[in-house]
Amino acid sequence: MMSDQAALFEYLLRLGDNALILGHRLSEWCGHSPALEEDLALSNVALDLIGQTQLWLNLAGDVEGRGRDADKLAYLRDARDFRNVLLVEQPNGDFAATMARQFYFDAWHYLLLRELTGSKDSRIAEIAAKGLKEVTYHLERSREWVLRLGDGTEESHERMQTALDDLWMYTGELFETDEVDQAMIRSGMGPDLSTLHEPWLGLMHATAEEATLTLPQPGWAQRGGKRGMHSEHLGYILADLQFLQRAYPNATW
Amino acid sequence: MMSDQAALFEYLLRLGDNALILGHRLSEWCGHSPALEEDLALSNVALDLIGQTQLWLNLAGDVEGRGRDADKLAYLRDARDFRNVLLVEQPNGDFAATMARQFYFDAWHYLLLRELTGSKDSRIAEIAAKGLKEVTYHLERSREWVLRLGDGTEESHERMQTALDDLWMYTGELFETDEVDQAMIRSGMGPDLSTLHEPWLGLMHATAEEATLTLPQPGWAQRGGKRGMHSEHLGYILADLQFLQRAYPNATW
Amino acid sequence: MSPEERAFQDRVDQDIKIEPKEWMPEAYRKTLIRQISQHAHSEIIGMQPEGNWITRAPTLERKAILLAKVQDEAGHGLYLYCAAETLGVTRDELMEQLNSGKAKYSSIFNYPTLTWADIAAIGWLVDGAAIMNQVPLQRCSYGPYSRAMVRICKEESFHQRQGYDAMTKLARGTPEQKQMAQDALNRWWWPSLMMFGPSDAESVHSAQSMRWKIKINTNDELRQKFVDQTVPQAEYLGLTVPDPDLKWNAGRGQYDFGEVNWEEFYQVISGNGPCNRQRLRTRVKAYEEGRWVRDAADAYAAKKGARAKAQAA
Amino acid sequence: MSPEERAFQDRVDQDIKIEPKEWMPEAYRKTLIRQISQHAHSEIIGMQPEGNWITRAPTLERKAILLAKVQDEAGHGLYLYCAAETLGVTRDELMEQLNSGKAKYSSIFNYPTLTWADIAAIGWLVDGAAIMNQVPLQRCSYGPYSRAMVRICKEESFHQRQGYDAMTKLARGTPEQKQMAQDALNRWWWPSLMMFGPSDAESVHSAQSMRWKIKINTNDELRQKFVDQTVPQAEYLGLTVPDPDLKWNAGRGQYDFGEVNWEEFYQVISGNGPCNRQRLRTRVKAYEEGRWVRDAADAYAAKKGARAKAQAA
Repeated sequence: MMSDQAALFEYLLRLGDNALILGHRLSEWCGHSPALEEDLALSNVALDLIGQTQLWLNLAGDVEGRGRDADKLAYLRDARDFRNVLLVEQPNGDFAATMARQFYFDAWHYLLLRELTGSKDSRIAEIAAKGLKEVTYHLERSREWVLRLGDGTEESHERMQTALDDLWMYTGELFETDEVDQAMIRSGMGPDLSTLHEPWLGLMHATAEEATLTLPQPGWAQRGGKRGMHSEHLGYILADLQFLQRAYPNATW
Repeated sequence: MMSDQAALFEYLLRLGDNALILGHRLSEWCGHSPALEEDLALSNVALDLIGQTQLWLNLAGDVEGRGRDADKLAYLRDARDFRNVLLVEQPNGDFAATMARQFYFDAWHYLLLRELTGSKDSRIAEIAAKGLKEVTYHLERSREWVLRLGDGTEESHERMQTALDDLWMYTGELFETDEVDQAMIRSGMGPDLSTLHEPWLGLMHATAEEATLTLPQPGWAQRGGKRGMHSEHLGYILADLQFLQRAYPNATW
Repeated sequence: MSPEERAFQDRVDQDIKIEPKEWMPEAYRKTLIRQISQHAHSEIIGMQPEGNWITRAPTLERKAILLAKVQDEAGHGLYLYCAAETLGVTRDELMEQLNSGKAKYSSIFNYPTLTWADIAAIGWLVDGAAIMNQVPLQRCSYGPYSRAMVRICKEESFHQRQGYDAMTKLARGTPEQKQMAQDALNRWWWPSLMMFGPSDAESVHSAQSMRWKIKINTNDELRQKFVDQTVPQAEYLGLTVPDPDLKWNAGRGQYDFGEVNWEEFYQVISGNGPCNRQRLRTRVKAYEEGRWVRDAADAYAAKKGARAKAQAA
Repeated sequence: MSPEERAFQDRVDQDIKIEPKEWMPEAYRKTLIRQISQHAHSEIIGMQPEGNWITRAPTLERKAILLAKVQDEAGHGLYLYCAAETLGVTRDELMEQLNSGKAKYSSIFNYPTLTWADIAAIGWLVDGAAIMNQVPLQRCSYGPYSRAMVRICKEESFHQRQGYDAMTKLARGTPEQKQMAQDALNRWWWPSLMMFGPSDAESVHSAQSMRWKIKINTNDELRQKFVDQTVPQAEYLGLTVPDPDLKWNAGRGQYDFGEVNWEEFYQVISGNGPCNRQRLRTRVKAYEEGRWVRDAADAYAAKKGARAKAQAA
């Protein structure tokens, strides 16, 4: 069995890596989004996520106790050591795909952080409380866009439906519980992820209905990210993300 | 004034980097091209260019005498130390853009290597002779595609014309002579690049006419690549190209 | 059996190659088309996981080797589509079947290549398994397929050696490289065993295909042969095959090995592998975006032909 | 001068702000629209060279700072388009002018960002020059523009400090970082000086704009001020300003400096900078690809409005 400390380290990497990789994807939009207002809003979300990355990964480094801080963890691990879910590394696609990815994630993220505010580990509870405020707004915003695009024009409806369908298979992983999650449940540090599924589905159904969209049927779930089994996209993200740290190994910036 | 050895080193970097970066761009097509025959053909050209890269950069490393071989030069320099012309780092765009870039480059490359077969430096003459055979075929092929697309369908004609127009401003740099080129001329190692312009233009005009295309007017030339002043595209190429060597600095593969 | 069928089977039994214009049973033709085109599609889709590392190969030599290999796969695809065309189907028809998701391809290409070691592992294991399947097919009854296999096998065994060589470099490299190599073996071992298909007991069509000599060995025979060949190679590299049940059986003179997870196999086959959607979309995108180029080439050829004709007249 | 013009000029002379609904000379309105929208466009196009390094920023903190900065530029664009809209033009009209290549934007954004040091240099030099231009405009005669400038200047000076801080890290860093910093200074110095526009002798409209107080200082005054402020900063960093003619003039109490290459300036202005085409295309692409999203948002708002109305009825 995994030690509690090892499980906690893994768990914090998952939280941090989700924020890091999704923040990276969102930051790719900066300067290319459909309207200035969206450049502002997407950057806001990305900034929140980068901030959360720092908090989670610094804590992860503390827990690990090998002198790695958030930057070292973000910039000097290769893809197999990343622990984000597959959903967040999926390419931006069109604006509908970005919003579908965001809505799926935000809803889960919100439910998770809400639980984590009650973590027995006060460091986790604090970071979660700070994050929860931000994510409440993220969710409001991505939900609003699902409504707008779903119930907007014929084209936007079709694109939004395609996006929901395409990304659906990456949502199952969010609710799976493995030995890391079990350890967190045992120690009262983290929730049983499977209990988030029902409220999450409730929000999905209500939103899809209001948006005149059809939520995909429960089906086979793509998994692996939490264990470092990623899609082929992550490597390219890291090539850009880590270039300077890799190319100038002893520099400070 | 630059020493002859320093000039030769720079000159060889230019030759090697042109081949490296264009080979990289072409290899991006592999598995994505319009037909299997093109996957084969584009890969062939890319393979020739990778081979030429090895020859030029190994020679550059010898001339420099600091123990750098082709791999060290290809994988451990940052963008500002690359010496390829801007043309070859331009994105693939559609197939017409790739073929316009290739035709512009192949025609120049052919004329240059033909001159270099007469270089007083026998090492250069030998590499050029080997390369010339390959590039003769590259030129035949890219010229054929300019004809096919120019005189194909209305859509292909329009795309080919746009591609010729868009990339034209990167061709001027090919014929400019700076102090490195001057040193090569003085020592009888390399040709006066400006003398290649007329035969190059001749081929361009003849091909454009046959292809029912209009060659852009001589105009302002984009320059800088030969001195390491690149476009914003090169950094992203290097992030991918160099990832493994940067991430695992002491490994052999 | 009709007299024609009888005569056909006699020729097959005598190892006389069947050629395109000869009579053959409709089921033989159909089975062959399916088998050859699946093989062709596998070559084409197989370009993607390996192509994924061309721009990131760690040295110029490795880059050239990998690019040449993926190029060979395009070439194999071409030979095989040509072989299939001799049976009365066009490449475009076959491509449409692939693009629409109707046609199958080797399931192993629905796994992602996550590190450079995966490229080595694919060469060593996946090409190794492919060769195991293909070597006997050099002797298959259909002439064009048999001849395509001769060319392909030669190149595949070259790829397999290159893959093993790349793996050797990793296994003898830094601790990180060694770990990368082991990790790749862990992920590609079972999917490689699945490449031989379900156990013969489960396998449909097998008996008839063997009578027709378009299948020469049973799936289980080939799988056993692959394990017996590959396990010592892994040992030589100091890598551990991820199968707790694996052990040498002195009595049989072969390795015993664990049960393949066929549930996973059927999941991946039915579209639920890690990369099924991505692979198909990438293919369709390349095909659709290339349409105007192919159209232009056709239009140009037609114009050129017409001009030549006009000049001749 | 008509009585209206007289009254208008009096108010300007007395430093009373002109507000949107008041009478103003048509030329004043037009000049302001041009000036404000050029400024807005510069903010928008300026997002690209810096945005180019967001995904490659070297630390999480630098990434956050850069992203926030580029976000601020989008915000500045918004304020400024709003200020322009008070003069009777829509944001869409202005965007179309930008996309069609009709409208100008600050020429400096047509240079590429080649290394991370360019990001530092842009903050330090380009924002430094921008502030020099903008601080006096806080006192300009048109109310909405003047108020936008107040907000913008506050943020810009924050950016400038961050840029200088990033440059300091490089200049005090490894030899490679130091070289990167010097190289960036070499490339951005002259384009920064060009940001103040041609010498006043050459500058059209200047006199009238100064009478209207929509231009407060001459180009040459501001350029001099920028040089005087920046040269000591460069010295403090141990970097060399790439101007052989630069030297302290004790008599004037100012620096003498070399002649700007106005030929290059006019080349870049007229479309021949390193990135003009790329910048415009990227902008047009974002705008065009975003159309369906904006349309959907409009359609949704209309439906929602109609439903609310129906419910109220």
